[in-house]
Amino acid sequence: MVSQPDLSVNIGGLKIKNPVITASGTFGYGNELTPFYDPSLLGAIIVKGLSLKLIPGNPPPRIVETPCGLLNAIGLANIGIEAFIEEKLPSLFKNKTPIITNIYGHAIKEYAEMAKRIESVDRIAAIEINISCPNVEQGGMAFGTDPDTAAMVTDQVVKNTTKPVIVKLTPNVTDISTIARAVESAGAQAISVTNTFLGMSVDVATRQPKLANIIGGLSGPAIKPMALYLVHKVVANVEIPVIGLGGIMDYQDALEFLLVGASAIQVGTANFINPKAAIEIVNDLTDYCLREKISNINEIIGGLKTNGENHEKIGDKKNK
Amino acid sequence: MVSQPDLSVNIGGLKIKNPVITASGTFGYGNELTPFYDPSLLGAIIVKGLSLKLIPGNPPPRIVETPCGLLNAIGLANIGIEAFIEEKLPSLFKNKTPIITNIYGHAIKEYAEMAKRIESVDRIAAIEINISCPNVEQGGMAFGTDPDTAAMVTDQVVKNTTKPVIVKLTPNVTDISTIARAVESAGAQAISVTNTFLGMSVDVATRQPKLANIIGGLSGPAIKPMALYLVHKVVANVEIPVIGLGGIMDYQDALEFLLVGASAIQVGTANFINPKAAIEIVNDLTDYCLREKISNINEIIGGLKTNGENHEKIGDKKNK
Amino acid sequence: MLEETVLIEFNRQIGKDTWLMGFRSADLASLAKPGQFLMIHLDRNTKDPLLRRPFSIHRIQDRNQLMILYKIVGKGTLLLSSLKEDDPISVVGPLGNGFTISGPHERPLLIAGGMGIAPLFFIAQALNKIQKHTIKMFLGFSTSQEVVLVDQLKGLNIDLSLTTEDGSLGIKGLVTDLLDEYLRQELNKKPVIYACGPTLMLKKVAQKAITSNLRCYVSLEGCMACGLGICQGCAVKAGNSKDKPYYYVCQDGPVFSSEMIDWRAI
Amino acid sequence: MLEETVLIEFNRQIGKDTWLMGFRSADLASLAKPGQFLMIHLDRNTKDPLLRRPFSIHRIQDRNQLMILYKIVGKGTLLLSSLKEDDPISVVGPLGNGFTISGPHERPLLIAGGMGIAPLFFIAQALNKIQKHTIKMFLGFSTSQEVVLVDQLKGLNIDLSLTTEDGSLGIKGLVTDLLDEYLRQELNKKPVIYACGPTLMLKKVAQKAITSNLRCYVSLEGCMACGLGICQGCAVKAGNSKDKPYYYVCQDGPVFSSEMIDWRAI
Ligand SMILES: Cc1cc2nc3c(=O)[nH]c(=O)nc-3n(C[C@H](O)[C@H](O)[C@H](O)COP(=O)(O)OP(=O)(O)OC[C@H]3O[C@@H](n4cnc5c(N)ncnc54)[C@H](O)[C@@H]3O)c2cc1C
Ligand SMILES: Cc1cc2nc3c(=O)[nH]c(=O)nc-3n(C[C@H](O)[C@H](O)[C@H](O)COP(=O)(O)OP(=O)(O)OC[C@H]3O[C@@H](n4cnc5c(N)ncnc54)[C@H](O)[C@@H]3O)c2cc1C
Ligand SMILES: Cc1cc2nc3c(=O)[nH]c(=O)nc-3n(C[C@H](O)[C@H](O)[C@H](O)COP(=O)(O)O)c2cc1C
Ligand SMILES: Cc1cc2nc3c(=O)[nH]c(=O)nc-3n(C[C@H](O)[C@H](O)[C@H](O)COP(=O)(O)O)c2cc1C
Ligand code: FES
Ligand code: FES
Repeated sequence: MVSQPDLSVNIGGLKIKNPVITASGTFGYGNELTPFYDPSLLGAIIVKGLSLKLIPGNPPPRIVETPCGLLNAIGLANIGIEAFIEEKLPSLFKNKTPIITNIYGHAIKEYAEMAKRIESVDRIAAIEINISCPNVEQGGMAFGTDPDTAAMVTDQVVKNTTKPVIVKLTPNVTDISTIARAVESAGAQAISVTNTFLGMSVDVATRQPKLANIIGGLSGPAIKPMALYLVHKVVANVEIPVIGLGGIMDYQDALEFLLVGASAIQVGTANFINPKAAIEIVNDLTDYCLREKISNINEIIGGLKTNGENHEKIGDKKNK
Repeated sequence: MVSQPDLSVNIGGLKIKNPVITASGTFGYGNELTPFYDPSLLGAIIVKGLSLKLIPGNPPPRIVETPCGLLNAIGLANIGIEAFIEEKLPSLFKNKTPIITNIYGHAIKEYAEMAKRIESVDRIAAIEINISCPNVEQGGMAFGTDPDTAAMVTDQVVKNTTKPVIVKLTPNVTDISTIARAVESAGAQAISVTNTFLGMSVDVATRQPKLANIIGGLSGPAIKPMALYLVHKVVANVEIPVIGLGGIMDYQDALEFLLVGASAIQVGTANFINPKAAIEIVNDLTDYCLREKISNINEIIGGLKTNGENHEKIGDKKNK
Repeated sequence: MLEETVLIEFNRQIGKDTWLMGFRSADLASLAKPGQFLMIHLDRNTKDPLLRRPFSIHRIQDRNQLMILYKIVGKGTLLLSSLKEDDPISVVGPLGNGFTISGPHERPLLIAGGMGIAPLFFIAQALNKIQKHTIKMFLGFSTSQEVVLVDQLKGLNIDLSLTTEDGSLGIKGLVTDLLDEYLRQELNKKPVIYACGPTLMLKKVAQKAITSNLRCYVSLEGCMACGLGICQGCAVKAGNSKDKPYYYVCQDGPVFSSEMIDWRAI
Repeated sequence: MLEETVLIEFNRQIGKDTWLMGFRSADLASLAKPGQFLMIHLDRNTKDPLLRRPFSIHRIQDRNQLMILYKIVGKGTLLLSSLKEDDPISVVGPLGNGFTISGPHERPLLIAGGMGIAPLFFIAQALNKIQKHTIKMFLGFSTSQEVVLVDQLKGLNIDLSLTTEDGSLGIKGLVTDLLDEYLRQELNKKPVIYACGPTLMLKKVAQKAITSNLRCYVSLEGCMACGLGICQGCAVKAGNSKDKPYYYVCQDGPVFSSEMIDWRAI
């Protein structure tokens, strides 16, 4: 009999049984998809982005389909961290599969405050920081577009929790390596790449933007090549593990991210199209390893074959 | 009888009979598609990006398809400006339809030198500067990622020609408005938005990058929402005309860009899929204007209807 | 709630741009309630269109056959219409809350605009089984070529009034004109309204119902990515709730009691 | 060179994952030369797959019917195989240079690996009309289930040797094994080689031809976006030219004389 491959990976101290995680905002508060499969079979669950207080979100329309993409302007609607901990968390699966909260604020002290609150909640295994949202104290540019601001947010969260801290970067920057290195230095244990790309869409018939908010974030297969490039670039520039995401629809897409060096992947928009997407990726990765006689998934991570020479174009710090 | 709508627009002093232009690198040297239609029926032709000397380009594979997108790493292969002027230009259509050369260099003085050379060629109506290429004098970051460098390139070209200068921006920046304002101040008469987005793709079977160059530029429908957002943002931040492009496949896509304020549009990847794409857009825009009783295409340009409030999120300088 | 790949049994045009599709699934049929919907994926070898498309459950027959009635309005529905017998499609459902069926002594008034007939047919089937009073229905289309299902509805013992906007069949005008007229004359009958159709039509119906103090259930549409309550895309402004600023059409709806919605925001 | 939307006349499976499709176009048929190709767009209501796909002109019949022979290898070809009679597809062509047909007194040797048979069938047709000597052909597949067109080729009066890699039909081995054997024995016949198939097979054939000092034409594949010479995507390293570092397969090829290519780069 063939033995099962070992799919477990280590994300900055957080050991997960397989590298498949759900992306924030695409898996609800964690148990909405239980009619389709048991979410505790996944590596980890990242729940809907949480803020200090309830946020109603943007007026509709909040989503529009674009070629191979989904443009959303949900407006970070959520019930607030307290309601999540009180009302949602207790009903989530009880086994050891890590639950990760994704948090964001409009000021650095909000991040710190949330980290403190989460620190006291055992069931939450790690914190993912969303720094793609506007920093209202500094003219509304996203926290994640400036290395210093990104580092400050990271630092404040790290200081207020003992749990692993994952920083989720925005792709809408000139040089993602600088931001990645800044949050690494500030103490992040892992980095998620990438959040959505800014975009918009116009209804020609009405001459109005299709989103009430005008601008939205693009996700889905359309962004996969760009996300993959950013992951490759960040991997080459930091020592901490990178979690790759952006347009992953199936295990082959997942493998692309693992090959360029992501230690784990997140499944986002795919959950909407195929509610079983994430669990199918787990199963298909297992089958793939069996077929290819790979006993440990870590053999694949970073296994991209390049002729060295060109590889240098992306990063200078790390050599695999 | 209904009179034909006036489709002519003015691009920084260059008056063109309709707002449909071919994008550099997707229309060869200008007459490759004559078996399909007369290119002089278009508003203008932008030819393949030219450098001072012949550039062989990257080894193959140079292109790969991604979901609704095309990733290319042609490596700016071209025959060089002199060969273009001597061998290709004379055989191009003779009427007044403007021919625009797209130029790029690896150092600022190369841009200046090409501008000088073009200045003496009557048949070339304007210059589009590609600033998305690496600046070898400054560590290889693209000229277009830094406002000062972008302004210096623009300045050097403007100083060496009396022809209208269009600067084509790269989307791979944190804040495109800064770059747009910098090149405007440096004397650009118009701005093209956008060049391709950085991306990569991996062949899971061979574990190799699909492009020999590893990294490429993403174009096609996948990028349309992002390109449209960037055009909208640049339009709000400069006074000079903006030419919009990125994923335009048909006249409806073209209308989206015109509505957000582009004074003209370019057709790129679409030429590969439908060799008649550009001329069909001209014809369909004409029909659209007739149907909608629009006598002048300028009535559409910037005609996006928003509730004002949200509009502010994008730009602060201009109010339409 | 389940996901199943079913084979198309038939898929045929029954009116201008209007198609009827049927497939069998005993599991889906046994769970389905009137007013619920399905998210359908064309499962072809393409990612464009990307998302599933929502369609109301139009009819259930033989305990295991489900039908959807749909109109070609864009690329997803165009692709759907190109599918043939035995082609597979992936269906997720049944989704949403469904209609609250009125008691046997109430007087149901069904109001459908265009494709709004899709879910109302199913509720008409259900009401027909339990109702003492005749079921009244106002059914509107823009023109005669679009009119479908009139014979089948009459077979359900429905007192049907048909309108077309251009007057090419039935009464010229809008279904909401019929409602105005009806309420002027028979408000005392206190009908319970079930409505589905274009959003602006529903707004008129709902506001009328509110001012007339009638119970009224509307089935709303919304831009949906998931249909499962995980994307929060399908928000609709709540009319009454303080701590729930938005409802989610896929979860809290698609059927809402008219006073639940903030109609001014629509 | 033209663009035409044609209706599919037939589209049927003739071997493992191997399909034959026919359509009529008098214009395309009158222009087409052996070795040229078409760029086909599935023209459905989708942008995924995005690009046209290149296919060799496999055969021309009745002066107006064109056929392509194709193998399902990915989503484009899978979609192609799902098309039915009377479905429209947009075809751009004929593209590329085509084969230079040898004179009547030469001894043509055709070497095809797998789908390499697609263009070679057309050239066999053409050679058959003018050739004095028998046409020799080495045809290789990986396994018997993939073998197609043997009867039709024999009908063209071809001296055919068939190989399969697993030996399930014909001679066990590769077509290049046959070539080695043939050249050992009959090099003096100075055959003119026409080859099409996987790139590594072509490399072997071409290098053999170069060292044996034989004329040899190979039909190359390359990743193509346009097929029209405007994208410069289909580059292949030139073997001899100084000022032309790359050839473009769609314009300078797809047929190259073996010494034109830098085979070390492949
Ligand atoms: C709960 C629910 C039940 C539905 N039931 C039915 C039904 O039984 N029969 C039926 O024909 N249609 C129904 N619809 C609408 C149907 O989902 C859309 O017509 C379909 O998704 C359009 O897909 P498309 O790709 O053809 O159009 P697209 O190309 O996506 O869009 C074409 C046009 O339709 C508009 N549109 C797209 N989706 C929606 C939507 N959800 N609501 C309103 N306008 C939309 C777009 O703005 C655009 O103008 C229902 C929608 C919902 C939310
Ligand atoms: C001039 C020319 C003539 C051709 N003639 C024929 C023919 O007559 N019959 C036939 O079956 N095929 C032919 N091909 C190959 C055919 O174009 C590809 O098989 C097809 O484009 C694959 O499309 P897909 O969407 O199914 O596969 P994709 O999903 O695009 O790719 C699937 C796999 O095929 C590989 N692939 C894709 N395109 C090519 C290509 N152009 N060359 C080599 N590998 C490729 C990919 O790397 C991938 O591994 C020809 C190619 C060229 C350039
Ligand atoms: C509807 C929707 C809501 C999202 N909400 C959040 C969020 O609350 N916090 C966050 O960090 N990312 C959020 N994202 C971004 C995703 O987590 C993910 O980074 C992005 O969608 C790219 O991955 P994908 O292409 O696999 O979807 C959201 C994305 C979508 C589509
Ligand atoms: C094959 C290819 C070659 C290109 N070459 C150039 C070039 O030489 N100079 C340039 O400024 N842009 C070049 N571009 C970018 C296009 O002009 C255009 O900005 C981009 O493709 C986005 O538009 P699209 O989505 O309509 O293609 C090239 C694009 C492609 C796909
Ligand atoms: S459609 Fe996703 S929450 Fe309703
Ligand atoms: S395929 Fe575009 S140049 Fe050859």
